[in-house]
This record gives sequence, C-alpha cells and structure tokens, in this order.
Amino acid sequence: MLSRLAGSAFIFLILAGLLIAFSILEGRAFLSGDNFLNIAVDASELLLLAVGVTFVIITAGIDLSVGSILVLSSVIAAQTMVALSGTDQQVQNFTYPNQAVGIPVGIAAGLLTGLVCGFINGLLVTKLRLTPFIATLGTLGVFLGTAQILSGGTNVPYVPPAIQTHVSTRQLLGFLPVPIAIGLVVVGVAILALHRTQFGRYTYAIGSNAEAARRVGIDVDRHLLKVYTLSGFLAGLAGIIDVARFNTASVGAHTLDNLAAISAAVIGGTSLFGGIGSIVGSVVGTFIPAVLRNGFVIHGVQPFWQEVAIGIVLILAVFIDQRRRSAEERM
Amino acid sequence: MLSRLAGSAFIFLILAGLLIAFSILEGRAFLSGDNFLNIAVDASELLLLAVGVTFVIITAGIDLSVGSILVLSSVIAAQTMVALSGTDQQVQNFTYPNQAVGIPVGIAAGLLTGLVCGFINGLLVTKLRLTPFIATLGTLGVFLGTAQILSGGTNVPYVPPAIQTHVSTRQLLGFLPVPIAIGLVVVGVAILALHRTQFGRYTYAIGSNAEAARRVGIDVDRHLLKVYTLSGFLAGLAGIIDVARFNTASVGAHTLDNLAAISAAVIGGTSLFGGIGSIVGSVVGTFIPAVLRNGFVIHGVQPFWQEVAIGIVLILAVFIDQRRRSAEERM
Amino acid sequence: MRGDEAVLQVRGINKSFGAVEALKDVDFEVRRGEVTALIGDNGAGKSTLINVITGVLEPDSGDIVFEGERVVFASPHDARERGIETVYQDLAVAPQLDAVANIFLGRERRKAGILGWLGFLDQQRMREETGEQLEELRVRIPDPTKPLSTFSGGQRQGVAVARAVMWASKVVIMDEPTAALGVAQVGMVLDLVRRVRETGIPVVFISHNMPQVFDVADRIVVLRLGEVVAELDPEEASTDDAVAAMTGSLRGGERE
Amino acid sequence: MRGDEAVLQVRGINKSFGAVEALKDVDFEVRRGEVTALIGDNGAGKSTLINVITGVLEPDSGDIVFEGERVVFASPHDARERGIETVYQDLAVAPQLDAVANIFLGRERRKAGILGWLGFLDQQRMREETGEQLEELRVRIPDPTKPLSTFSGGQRQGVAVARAVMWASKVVIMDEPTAALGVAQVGMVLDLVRRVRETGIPVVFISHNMPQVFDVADRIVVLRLGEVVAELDPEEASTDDAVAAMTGSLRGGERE
Amino acid sequence: GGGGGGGQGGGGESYRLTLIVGVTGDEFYTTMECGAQAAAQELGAELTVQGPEEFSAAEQTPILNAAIQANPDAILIAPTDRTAMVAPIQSAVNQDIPVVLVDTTIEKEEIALAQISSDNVEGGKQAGEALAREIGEEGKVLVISVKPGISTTDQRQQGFEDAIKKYPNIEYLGTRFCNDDPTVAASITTSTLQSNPDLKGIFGANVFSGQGAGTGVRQSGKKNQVSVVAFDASPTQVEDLRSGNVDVLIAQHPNDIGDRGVRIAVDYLKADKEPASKQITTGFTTVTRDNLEDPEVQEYLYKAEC
Ligand SMILES: Nc1ncnc2c1ncn2[C@@H]1O[C@H](COP(=O)(O)OP(=O)(O)OP(=O)(O)O)[C@@H](O)[C@H]1O
Ligand SMILES: Nc1ncnc2c1ncn2[C@@H]1O[C@H](COP(=O)(O)OP(=O)(O)OP(=O)(O)O)[C@@H](O)[C@H]1O
Ligand SMILES: [Mg+2]
Ligand SMILES: [Mg+2]
Repeated sequence: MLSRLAGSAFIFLILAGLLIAFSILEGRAFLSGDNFLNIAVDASELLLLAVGVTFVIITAGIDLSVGSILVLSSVIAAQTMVALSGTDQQVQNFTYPNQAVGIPVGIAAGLLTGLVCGFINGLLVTKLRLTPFIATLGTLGVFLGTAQILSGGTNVPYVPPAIQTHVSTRQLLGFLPVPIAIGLVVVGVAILALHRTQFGRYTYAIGSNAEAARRVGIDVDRHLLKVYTLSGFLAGLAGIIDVARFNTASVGAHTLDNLAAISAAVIGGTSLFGGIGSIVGSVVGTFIPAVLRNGFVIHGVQPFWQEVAIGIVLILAVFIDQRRRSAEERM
Repeated sequence: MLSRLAGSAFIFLILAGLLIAFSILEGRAFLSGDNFLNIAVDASELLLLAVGVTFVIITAGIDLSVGSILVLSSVIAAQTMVALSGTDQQVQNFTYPNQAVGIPVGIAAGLLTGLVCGFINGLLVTKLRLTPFIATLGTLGVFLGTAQILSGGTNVPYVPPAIQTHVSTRQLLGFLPVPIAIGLVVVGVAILALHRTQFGRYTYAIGSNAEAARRVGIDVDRHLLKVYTLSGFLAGLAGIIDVARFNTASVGAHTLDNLAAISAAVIGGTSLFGGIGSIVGSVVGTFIPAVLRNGFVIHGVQPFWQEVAIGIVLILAVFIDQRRRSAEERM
Repeated sequence: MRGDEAVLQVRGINKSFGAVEALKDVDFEVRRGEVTALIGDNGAGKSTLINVITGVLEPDSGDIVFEGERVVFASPHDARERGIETVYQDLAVAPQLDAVANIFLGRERRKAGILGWLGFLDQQRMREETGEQLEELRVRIPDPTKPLSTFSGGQRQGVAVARAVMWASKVVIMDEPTAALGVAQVGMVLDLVRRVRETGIPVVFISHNMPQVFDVADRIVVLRLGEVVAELDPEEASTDDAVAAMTGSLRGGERE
Repeated sequence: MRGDEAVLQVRGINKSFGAVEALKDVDFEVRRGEVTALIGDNGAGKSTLINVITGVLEPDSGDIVFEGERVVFASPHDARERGIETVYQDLAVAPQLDAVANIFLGRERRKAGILGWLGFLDQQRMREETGEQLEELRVRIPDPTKPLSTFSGGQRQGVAVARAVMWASKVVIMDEPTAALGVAQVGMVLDLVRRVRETGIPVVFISHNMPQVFDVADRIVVLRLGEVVAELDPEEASTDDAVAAMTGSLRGGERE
Repeated sequence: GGGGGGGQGGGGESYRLTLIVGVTGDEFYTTMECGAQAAAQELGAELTVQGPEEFSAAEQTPILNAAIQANPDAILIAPTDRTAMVAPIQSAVNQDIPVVLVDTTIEKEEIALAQISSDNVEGGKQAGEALAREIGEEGKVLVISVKPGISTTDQRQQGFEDAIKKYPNIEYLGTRFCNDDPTVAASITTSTLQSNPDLKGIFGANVFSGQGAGTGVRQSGKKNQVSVVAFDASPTQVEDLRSGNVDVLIAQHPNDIGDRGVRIAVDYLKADKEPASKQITTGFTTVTRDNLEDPEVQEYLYKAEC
C-alpha cells in the first residue's frame, strides 16, 4: 500500500512539472492564485465524478452513466428550486419569495436523485448480474432521456440566482470558492475511506479477487451496491455544483464526462482490471488535462494543436510515470 | 469454441425477436427490403469499427481512437482526391479531369492512413508498454487534432461526386449497395480470421493469458501490433465509406463512435477482460441499437423516450442473453 | 478430547455440473478433536464437497447439520460466522493486497470509539497480530506489507493457512494445503494441524500425499467418482489400501 | 544412452529481484539421457532458475551453453525453437481456450496448401493428434474441446505436461508437475519422465516430494537460498541427506 | 486591467484580441474566424481563437477563464448558454476586459460592449418559409437537429415551428436528434421515410443534420419527392445544393459577424468609442439553386479557408 502511494506521489511530480513549465513560460498570467482557483473551480465537477468512478473501477467495474446522472440530478434540482421558490409568475419575474425553502429542498432533491440513480446501477450490476459496462451504458440513455423528458430538452430557466451567489460565487474564509471547498472535503473523505477504512479495504479486495472476497465472507453484492450508489451520489453533488455555477441545468452538456472521469482515474494509475488505484492519482489525473488546457489557452496555442499537444503530453506523462513505477517495483 | 458460437447465436435470436416485434407492430413500413438495406448501409461504418475493436478487446485491450482514425483517414482521402483530380480552379467548378487517378489514389491514401494510425497505437502499446486505454486516449486527440489542422476544421469540399456514384450509390447485382458488400466481406473474413486461423487463435490466447502466450513462444508484441493495425485499417476503410456516402470528410462528427463500437462488441458478448468474444456477436451488437432506433423512429416514439427505451431494451437484451449463457454453461 | 461427537455432518449430498455428477449421495462427518483426511483421485469431488460444506456451492440436494442443528449456508459468510474456516485449493487470496490485509480480510480490526464505528481500520494492531500469528505458526514470508502477488506459491499458501487457523473456532478445512510447500514447510503445517486438534477443533485435511495423510489423520474418508467408497483407520489400513480404494482397483474397507 | 555429455549448461548465473538475491552464482547442467532433479525449500530459487534457462527472465549475469554453443534466449520463443519444453509451475495455459488449442499453442497445425499459407488451422488434425497424445500419456481429461477453465487443477496440469512432452526434442523441464495430482496421475507422470529419458531426452524434474524425486532422478541438485549447495546421487544419498541439504541443517554432500 | 500589450494609447500599437467560439471544428465558427482574422489583419490587431470541444457552458467556461488570465485587450465570445455564461463573462468585465458577444447572447447582455447576433429564431422562420414554398405548402415535414439543450439549434427549431404553423396543410412530424453525426441523421431520414413514405420536406438545423438528411433522402431514392432545407452554407453544403441533395440553404453571415466584432472592439480600444448601437442583428440569406450565382448571394457563402 505504501508503494501505491509512492506511485501516485510520482504522477504528482509530473503535474508539478507541468505547473512549473507553464509558470516559467507564462509568468504571472499562469502563476497566480486567481488562475489556480479558476482551474480548480472549473475542474471541481469532473473531480467529483472521477473520485466516484475511481471506487467503481477499483472494484473492476465501470460507470458510464455519471454524466447522465449529473444532468438528471441538476434538472431535478433546478426544477424543484424553481417550483418551490415562487409561483410561475413570480419566478418569471425573477422574484423568489420562497427560495429559502426552494433552494435547500432542490439541493436535497438533486442529491437524492444521484443516490437513487447510483443505486439503480448497483442493482443492475448485483441483482441482474449485468456487466457494469452494459448496465451503465443502458442507464446512461435512460437517465439522460428522463432528464430531457422532464426539461423538455431545454436548459431549465428561472433558477433562483441566490444559489449562484451562495454556493458558487461565495468564497469561504474570503478566498476559497465553495466548489473547491466541496472538492477538498470529498477528496479528503475519499482518501480516508479508500485507504483507511474497511469500506476501502473491501473495495480493493473485490477488485483484486471477487471470488476470494466472497469466500472470506464479504457481502460482495452489498458492497458493490454501496460503491455504485456512492458514484451516483457524487455525480448528483456535481450536478448541484453545475446548477450553482451556471444558474441553470444544462441538458445538452456533459456527454463526454464519463470518458473524462474514467480517463482521470486511469491517468492516475487506477487499473481498469481492478484492485489497483488511488484517489490522489485520480485528482492528479483530473488536473493534468485541466492544467494543460488552461496553459495552452493562455499560451495561445491553436485549439486544433491543443488536441494534438494534450494527447502527446498525456502519453508522455503516463509513460514516464509507468517507467518510474516499474523501476520502483524492481527495487 | 462451439459453445461460444452457440452463445452468439442466441443474441442473434434476440435481434431476430426485435425484428419480428417491429414487423408485427409496423408491418410493411418496417418489414421491407429497402428498410433493411437502409439500416445496413447506415450501420456499415460502425460495423467495421466494431469488428476491428472486437479483435482488440479480445486481446484484453481497447481502442478509443477509432473514431478519430476514421475522421483523419477520410480527411486525407478526400484531400488527396481533390488535389489529384484537377487544378484548384477545375475542382471548384466541379470538373475533375483526373479523377480516374485521384479517386483510387485517395482511397489508397485513406486506407494507408488508417493502417499507419493503427500501427502507431500498436507501437505505443507494445514498445512504450502503455495501457491501451491511455495509448488510444492520447492518439484519439492527436489524430483528431491532425485531421482538424489539415482540414482547417471544416468539412473537405469539392470531393469528386464520382466516388459517391461509384461507391456509395452503386448497387452490386442490382440490389446490394457497396457499403453493405464491403461490410459483408469484412465480416466474413473476420469470422474466418478469428475463429479459423492462427491469427485468431493468438488473439484469444493473448487475451486469455498473455504471459502464457509469451511462454509458449508466441511473439505477443508482434501480434498486438497486427491487431491494432487491423483495427486502424478497418477504421480507415470506414473513413473511405464515409467520404463516399457524404461526398466530403466530416471532421466534426464521429466523436461517439468509439463508445458505440465498444458497446457493440460488449453487447455481443465480448468480455472487456479479454479472451472471450465473437464477430457474430459484434455484428448483432451493432444492429440491435440500429434496429431499435429505426423501429422507434418508424413507430413515431418521441425522441426523448427513445433514449429511455433503447437503454431499457439494451439492458433487457443483454440480461436475457446472459441468463441463457449461464444456463448453457450449467448444462 | 477426541470423541465421537459429530460437530458437522452432511447427509445425502448430491451435486452435478451439467452432465458431470461431482457428488453422489455423499455422507460425511467431522468429529470433535479429530483430523479427518479426505482423499481421492483428481476430479473425485473433494473440492466440490468442501465448497458445498462452506456455502460456496449450493448442493442439489442433501442436508448439513452443524452442532446438532440443520443449517443452510447460503454463502461462505454464513459458514465463517459459525466458526468454520477454510484453506481453499485455489487459496482465495487477493493478490493485490498485502499479507496483513489478506489475513484479516472480512474480519478487519477497527479502531476504538467513533473512528471504529466509522469503519477506520486499526492497521497497527492488525500488523502486530499478523506478526505474532505468523511467528507462532512459524510461517516465513518476505514482508507482510508487500502485495501477495510478489510472493512465491508456497509463501501464499502459508498466508492462507495462517488465516484459516487464526480464525477457526469450530472447524478447520484444508484443501491441499501442502501442495506447493517445501519439506520444512510441510512439516510445519502438519504440526499445526496436530496443534489445532489439541485444542479440540476438528480438522478436515485433503492431500494427495499418502505419507502426510497417514501421518496426521485420525480417520480417512475416500472419495471416488463422487461417492464415498471407504472409510479407513490409519492405524490399521496401509497406504496400498488407500490407493486401492481411491483408484477402485480394490475395496480397501467397507463403508461404515 | 545415458552419458556425461552436457546438453545444457548454465554457468555463474546471478539474478536479483530488488533486494532479494534469488540466484547466486549458480552452475547447473543437464546431461543427455539423465533425469536431473532440482530440489530446494520454498523460495530457494528453483523456478527462477527455470525461468532464466527458458528465456522468461533475463539473468543479471552468467552464461547459458546449449549443445556446446553459447546462447542467449531473449524470449521463451527462442528456447522453444531449440527444442526445450517446459511445464511451468503456474502452468502457463490459456483458461479460455480448450485443451487442443492449449496443447498446440504457438505450434498450430495449419491446413495444407494455400489455406495453410493464409493461416487456416487444421482443427481436425489437431484434435486427432491431441487424442492420440493424451491416450499415449494416459492423461484423462473430461473433454478436449471444453475450455480449460472448467477443468480441475489436476486436469490442467495433465494438459500442461502433455504439451511439454509432445513438443520437446532436446530438453524437458518440469516445475512441480505433480503438485496437484492424485496418486494414480503421479504414477503416470513419473512413468512418462522415465519414458522420455529412454528416448535420450534429458528431463529437469522439480518436486518437493522426496519419494518421487528419489524414485525418478539420476542426479539431484539442491538449491538453498539461491545457491547450489549440494549434488547428490540418489543411489547413495538418503532422503534425510536431501532434507538436510535443503534446510541447511547439514551438508549432505560436497559440491562437485 | 488593460496591462500587458494593451493600453488605450496610440494607433501603431497591436491589440491582442481573443475570439472564443461556441465549439471548435464547426463551419459556421470557422467562417466567423475568417472574417475576424481578416479584419484584425487590416486593423493591425492580433487575434487568437479558442473554443471548447463540446457546445456547453461547462466546457467553455474554463477556456474563457484561461483566456482572461492571458489578459487580452478584448474578448469576442459566442456564449454557449444565455444563463450559464453570465457569471464567467461578468468576471472578464470585472477585470476591465471589454467583451463583444458574437452569434449568441446572454441574459445580462448590457454588460457587454456590444452583441452581434444571428437571430436564430428568425433563421428558423426563414427555413420554415422556404421549405413551405418548396413543398407547395402542403405535406409532412420533419426537423433534424443536434441534441436537446443547445440554444442555437433549439431556437432555429422554434422559429421553424412558428413559421409552419401558419400553413394548415403542412403536417409537422416533430424533431429528431442526431448527436451531430451525419450517419445518424441519414438513418433517421431513411427510417422516417419508411413510416411516412409521403414525407415532403426536412429541415436540417445545422451542417451535419442537413448533410445526413440529404444523404438519407438520396439513399432512399426519393430525391425528387423530398425537399431538404439546411442551415449554414459551407462549401460542401453548396456542393450538395448544386448536386440536388439539398434544395435550400439558410446562410447566416458569420463572416460579417466576425468582421464587425473585431472592428467594434478595436474602435473601442483605440478611441474609447462605443458602438452606435449595442445590438446588431445580422441577417440571413436564403440560397437556392436559382439564386446561387447571384453576386449578393455568393458573398455570403462560407469559405473553407481564409
Ligand atoms: N464449476 C465447475 N463446472 C463444471 N465442472 C466442474 C466444476 N467444478 C468441478 N467440476 C467437475 O467436477 C468434478 C469434481 O471436481 P473437484 O474439483 O471436486 O475434484 P477434486 O477431487 O477436488 O480434484 P483435485 O484433486 O484435482 O482437486 C470434476 O470432474 C470437475 O471437472
Ligand atoms: N517476480 C518476482 N518479484 C519479486 N520477487 C520474486 C519474483 N519471483 C521470485 N521472487 C523471489 O525470489 C525468490 C525465489 O523464488 P522462486 O519462485 O524461484 O522460488 P522456488 O524455489 O521456485 O519456490 P517454490 O518452491 O515456492 O516454488 C523468492 O524469495 C521469491 O519471493
Ligand atoms: Mg480439488
Ligand atoms: Mg517454484
């Protein structure tokens, strides 16, 4: 377990290298608190998805539906907020007499939606014994379709702006935007849960050898149910952040979030075959592409060249990390 | 190996069931040669991708870059055709004095592009020892970015329409559109290659136990190189069909083709953990969503509901197939 | 301590895999303070019987009686709860986890207080207890905090044996625990089996090695093609009798 | 046929895994028509030595001389090309493939003519040859066209042994080929080893079972903690000598 | 703000402008980019173009944030959502970077220096009118769009629906979504022609929707029966128009939008001159085979390269 941490510490160094390179190249434009806060806020949703998906992948599963869960949760949260914060007339005039009720209930509804969606994924995987790929591919369509039906296919309008000012723009302690604070808390809890608790231990054990886990008496199905539910819940939380940041629920977006979240985990060293992975790795795996994109935009790299450059840097980063890892194993 | 074929024969029955259901529901609107030919033409590109990806997945690999290879191949094919078929002036007036040279050379260039891209993937996987997910995630960006740079991000104009009339609209034997003919040939060859030749045997062996394959003296790296090259080549071929069907290279499209192709393979029973899979399964896995989409449109199902319905049918189809499979194993 | 008191009995067990009848009407019992050897040719059904007893497989028919009470083990969890521990033939270890984690898998020690309630592991304590246990069993492994995937086959087997002995309170079942072990390690395992018996806990011992079986067993049950064909007393019967019973060339002793 | 002619020699082999020195300056040779037993405690380095000889692992230093010629086996393919066949301890079989496919893996029979040139397999012929081979070796398996994942451990081992014997033309190496086998099957494998020796092909036989070793070996090489500590003549030495050499409690015989 | 290479100073200075499009690799935006580049070159400004891979606020926001960080003298942006992009654009304005909205707009449009937009509802209306004309004001029509939740195509769809409501004999079959994949658009077309063999018209709400619709119609051999109206007028679309795969193109004026956006920004930077009108709506040109060669139509056809 120690070597695993050492491994993720190394990919951390690669990220640090990128940060230093861009800082030298771009100076204050890149190397500024503001910029880092922006990068972190922008990556916060993906970060939550990546954390959830990391647990799933360590059990040798996969969750393709996180983007759809995010969208469905944000639609339900937004619609609940709109419905409860005032009459139709009132909200269309941007007055929200009941928003003190509407916003918290909306948030709760969104989180609950994520939880339920994840639970459904878990049921499909454990009760119907579907391969996780198929189960979550199916629910990807079902959840997104449901979100489109509920919203009529358009972004949800008239969301009380208070959620933006209270959640997304609000800065804790005078500097820490709430999405980052949420991300920090989730990452902290996830690190503890994965590396220090029985929950994490079972997650690794199931991914390493599910039959062995069953034979030592672990209730594998129950644990998987929890893991998929967790992934759904975090996607729901990301949906709330999405509503708060953009003051609407974006039905058309987030199609590529599943691949992005899985990529973050894999870049961070999580094995798609299960049993291996870390939260720190996934955090770094989330930020490597985010930092690259930010740095390239600041540097003024053409978008098409960015695609090429990000692809190459990704390959190099993981290559270096892997070499380092196998060198460590040889020691 | 027999039981494997029996397994894919069963998912075939599910597809047949869908066809019968829609035929009863919709009558001649669904059950017509024309409709089936249209479904097949529309699915032909994805079919080629799915066949290539099936080989890759059976080796316990994955290829996320097929959509990008398709686009890059089609851009290079189209640009070569335009460049060689006449002067700038001529092609902009839609006259193509040299198209007898331009079109075949363009096709060759496109196929070669696919081949080279696949080869690069193979090199990354075998020489740099990158996990296939990361290698092809990286090249996904590199190939697509290259296509965008080459084309300036727009569809390639002035492609000689002769490619459309000769390849896409042309009907062999008076009824068989060329894309379907290509699909049939590729599927036929792939079935033989996977189930009857040494190439296929090695593909299964590597996915089943790569170390064992190495120990019995199989040159695992060389074989993987071939498999990724094959997948790239088939994506290139799909790119040619794309150019022929649309008379242009569509740079912005095909972003979701990788997931669609992998899904087709997995629906058809191919295991993401390697060693298990069949071409027939992937063919069926390509057509189940295609038929569903076609049938639902004909039936007039609302688009949002379609997403939901396709997700549910997918889950049910694979569930039934799996139950059947494990029942067979128990026999 | 040894006695006729049956701790575990199975009666009339049948189990088929498709056309293969792996177990045919098998009766088998485990008695307090006794080492019962289960022997038989490859494919005789030994592991299948173990899997049925420990809840890994559901029998097609038949009963299990544990401490006088009819039980149904729906999963290995149930059997483990009752104090039945098993060294499976395929070891059932998680190769990516280290020895400490494997030994405590499903039985993790948690921290005291609120942290424990939240599921926090007491890694320190587990490491210590593992060290003690391995010491006591004289199982030598390179480093208990390295993943098992870096261990040799014999070393993994040592971990699996240590786990079973550590947790068993009622019955220990060992499916070929010595298959990959060196001479010295085999001696230690046989020693261990005897020490477990001393505490009154019965042991089911599966092996293809007749000297080992005769060395340690109080009673030998012979399976052949899914049927119990003989029960031998090691004091009276010879290795040849056992082999004859296993291969069917001769009836080595009448069934009870 | 037996003689002093060395078919394969390794000299001064060293191999470390990080801090673990698995092989220390090992000399070892395999002679024409001889069965050489390689014994040693768990973790002594037996499998590592085999892996070095067969090109699975690259030694840190040392030479391999095959048929009088210095060779470097960059991969198991090279060793196999030279006629060296191995039963690996972990079997090295593909569980999703059937017995026929596993036995012919890397050596597939192709159809005659153009089809063969295209890589088409002659499945019919491979099935027949497998049947004959298994018959001859008296290895019993349920159905050679079922995937190996449905076989018991002993049955898989039978397939691996059959494969090695079928293809070897120069040397057969068997790393614990009898570990999971029943009494009857062990007899067959030992018999097989003798028959291979009859044809002049030398066999390297690894086992923890001393009776088996003494039964079949012409020469016994003892590894301890990565070093060759003794070479014994089974006619002269006793089991106790061998155990003493393995465990280091006594020098059982001086090195050549 | 305004630091870097900017300053409100003299004429010789080169202003750094950033254009952030709605999605990269889209013909419409590429053409807008051409217009903007040409104007920038003429005015001696330096223009960098950026954009997200997906038309969504979540993807565009990080790019805008990074662009702000590079501290350009002005930003031109095609916001991907009316509501969602308000806050990110506000933060640019807060740092004294003037923002010109191009193509699309936001709820608080007053924070921008100007907005030059295509009225997509109006464009959809023109498409509806054109299709009605093509099919003789009667028969079944279908819309193929990208996917739900994209403001531009949603508005075109809405305008189209408004327009055809006026024709009692036109039966509207609804909208289908192709995920911006011409292959899917083609299969939607062929399937619909199975269930509605008497389909008369299709409106493809963007490039790939139109391209796929044309291909699907041709594949079904119903080129003469079904009219296809498509949005945008890229070279390949013009080809499709010529060859009869498509019958009408609704050309926006992206070149214009880009050109004017840059001019407004540079004027403001140079002379602190706000535009005469903060709201500029650019029009549409309906292109048919008949008017294709007219010079005033030719001017609005998109260019593949600048
Ligand atoms: N999951 C399974 N599916 C199909 N057949 C099985 C399965 N498990 C066991 N069998 C068959 O049941 C029979 C009994 O197998 P079992 O593993 O119990 O034998 P065993 O006595 O433990 O043999 P060994 O000494 O080789 O371990 C064998 O013929 C085996 O092939
Ligand atoms: N891949 C590896 N990585 C790290 N250490 C290894 C590796 N392979 C072997 N070792 C170590 O090298 C030593 C020799 O191992 P080896 O497998 O050769 O022993 P062996 O004599 O075959 O033992 P056994 O009888 O248990 O099979 C052991 O200490 C083992 O832990
Ligand atoms: Mg067994
Ligand atoms: Mg060994």
